[in-house]
Amino acid sequence: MGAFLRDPSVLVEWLRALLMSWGLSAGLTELVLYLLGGFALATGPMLWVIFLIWFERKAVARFQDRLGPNRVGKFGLLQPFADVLKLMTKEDIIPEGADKPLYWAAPILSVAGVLLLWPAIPLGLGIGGNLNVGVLYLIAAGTLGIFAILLAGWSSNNKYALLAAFRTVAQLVSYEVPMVLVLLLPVLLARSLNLQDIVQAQDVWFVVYVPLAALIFLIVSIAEVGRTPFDLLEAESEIIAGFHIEYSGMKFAMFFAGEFLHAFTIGILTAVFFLGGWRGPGADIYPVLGILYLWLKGFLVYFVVVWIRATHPRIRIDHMLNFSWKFLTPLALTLVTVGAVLDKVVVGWGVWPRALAHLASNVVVALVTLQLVRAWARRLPRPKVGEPRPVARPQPQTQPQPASGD
Amino acid sequence: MNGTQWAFIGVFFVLALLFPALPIVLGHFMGPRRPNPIKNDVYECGLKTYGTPWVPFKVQFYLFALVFLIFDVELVFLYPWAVAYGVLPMFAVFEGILFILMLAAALVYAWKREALDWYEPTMPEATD
Amino acid sequence: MVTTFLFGLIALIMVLAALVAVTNRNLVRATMGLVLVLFGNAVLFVLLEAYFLAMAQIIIYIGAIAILIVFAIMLTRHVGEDWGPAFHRAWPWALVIAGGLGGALLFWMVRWPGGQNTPAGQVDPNYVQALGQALVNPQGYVVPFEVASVLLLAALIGAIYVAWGGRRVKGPYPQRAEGGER
Amino acid sequence: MVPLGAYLLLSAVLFTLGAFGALARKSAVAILIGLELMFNAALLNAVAFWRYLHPQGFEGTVFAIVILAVAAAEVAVGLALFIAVYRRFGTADADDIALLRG
Repeated sequence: MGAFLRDPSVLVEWLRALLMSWGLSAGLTELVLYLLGGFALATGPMLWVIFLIWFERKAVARFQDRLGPNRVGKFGLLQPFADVLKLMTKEDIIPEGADKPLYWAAPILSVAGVLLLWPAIPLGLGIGGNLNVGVLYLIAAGTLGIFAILLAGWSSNNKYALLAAFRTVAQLVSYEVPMVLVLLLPVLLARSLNLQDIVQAQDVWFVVYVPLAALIFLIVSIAEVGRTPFDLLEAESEIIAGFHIEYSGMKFAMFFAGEFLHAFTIGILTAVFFLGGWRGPGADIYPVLGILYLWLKGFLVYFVVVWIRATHPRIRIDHMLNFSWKFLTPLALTLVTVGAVLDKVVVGWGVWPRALAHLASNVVVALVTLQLVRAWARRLPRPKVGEPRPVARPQPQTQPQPASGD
Repeated sequence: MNGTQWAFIGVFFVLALLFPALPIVLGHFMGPRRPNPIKNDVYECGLKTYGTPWVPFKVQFYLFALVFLIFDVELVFLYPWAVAYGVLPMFAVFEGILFILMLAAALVYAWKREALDWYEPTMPEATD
Repeated sequence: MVTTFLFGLIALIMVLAALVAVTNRNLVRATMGLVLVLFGNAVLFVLLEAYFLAMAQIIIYIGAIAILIVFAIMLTRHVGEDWGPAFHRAWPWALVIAGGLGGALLFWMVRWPGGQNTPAGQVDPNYVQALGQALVNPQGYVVPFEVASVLLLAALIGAIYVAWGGRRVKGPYPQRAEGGER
Repeated sequence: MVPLGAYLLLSAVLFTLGAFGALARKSAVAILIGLELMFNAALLNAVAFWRYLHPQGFEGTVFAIVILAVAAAEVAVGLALFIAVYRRFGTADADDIALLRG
């Protein structure tokens, strides 16, 4: 037991020896091990999602002064299972004129796109992903989700689905630019694309170096998941859903499972990039402890995401796009430039001075940005308070309408 | 070391497709199947659909994707620069900055041409 | 052995997908065929240990170029309408030309002995870092690097100008819509 | 390890298919798809040669990067032209637009 806590790879070695003793060839043993590892890595998040759905419903209910699910099981803990059962036995309606192969592929891809983020994530010292192009891998896996949305919208043979898919893709694509830009900063600070190296480099968490970048990353990630306040396009509580309007039963559930899992995954990713990943007291000696730390940090960020969801109203689509292109992208460009130049200057200063220098630069950038935004806001026309405002678009009333006979 | 990582990802890719596919197929066979023309009809606010699901899309969609494409390509090439940062001399840093400035120029151009604005269809259309 | 099998499988998928891409009347399906080819290419890059390029391939080609193509199709085509014939009348000539080209390539390749007996070298594990150095090194590849960025900027300007042209409305949208009379 | 010839063979087949698509298709977007296939064949070739002949060098990679950039630029401008033409003529088929034929 102690050996396992110190070095989890003994488990793998033990399994390998066991399989070899059963007479399996070396190649087949590796394949079985990969399959087992893959199963563990895929089952874990998928089961976790069921808990997340319960947690989120409960948390949002508390924010809104409700109880949330409380009938099935203790605290309603079994509610998600009941939901899954119900969705399983729903009729699977395929709309007329749907492009069948693509219609089936879309929900599968949308979950796969999120699951595929997981093998790159370093879960602890020597556990989990250790890819030398890890950051790029994450960005690449994300494109799968965009494609799923495009396919869902197109294959449903529905005007609303197609339009929503287009708008959603435009949104995702717009928010990917600041994300890719901001991710340059951890890479630059750690001098590596390897996520394990990025975690190892965080003797001081990168959120101390570049808090602004961390904030941008969080905002952009929420937009990439398409949650409130960025979920205008599928506002499921008010308008007809978005690109998945024609989906029912389990296919529909898969889109939502993907969304919930993605929300938690961005928590984990934020932790990896900016909150020191699996690092914490004792995690170097007991790597299993690292998984726990990572999970806690990720869950904390996830809670913040839920909190934002429960608090903020939706943003209009033109504001949403403007926010990305005209605010986040220039800000991220500035941050990368400043960070790059500064890091060359302070490279020999030791850990804390370097971190504080970066922090100071971030504070300066933040203050300047605030001033600029304030100056911009001052120039905006303000609606006059107290005057009657038109309910809908005002018609030009140049001359009174001639009275008709009746 | 990297080879095994990628082999694992390859195996995981198959699993990641199978995991969501299984419940969907299961649900497809577990549920009842009584299709009728009205149920299978495409949703259209309670009305019967007419015509094709064709909507005249705006050029804005294309423009957003376009600016994104340019940014994406350039940013991917910026990553090796960031990785090699520790061993780069000062002028190499400025070459990278020049690259970023090029991006900024692209952004400014797109901004000034109003390619990043979202026009509503009800807006008075500009003349072609 | 496993690599050979994997290569064969991917090559088969890629060729079939390429066939879909060049023959399917439905342009969205053709694009999906193209996407499969691009993805297969990325997997082959991984087999070739060009990890950075594999990721760049997925991010740029699938994540951006394919989406741009789909957008352009949707902008101009009625999605549910008859897509018309795939080929124009003179397509046999195209077959002849392409076939001749392919035949010449194959003839060349079969005759070249290097295809069989070139041993594969070792890839530097820190290749990305070395690449980053080479890309900004004046003795290295700084010219292609910067020229590529200028080219992309030019492409952006040109494309926006062509697609968006001289269209101008007087003010940006939000003020006009919200301000009402003002 | 798969021999270099196999990669070259595959890329030759892809290139041929792409060339056929680019020459024979009616729609302008389909022509672009054919061109992309050809670019990809070239990309595969460059990377395969890099891996087998000169894995320590950067020529193959830089060549691939330039191909990627050129392909992106080509698609951006090509599709923009295509959209502009569609709005002007109401058609997207390359051989319907016979303006340049005089």
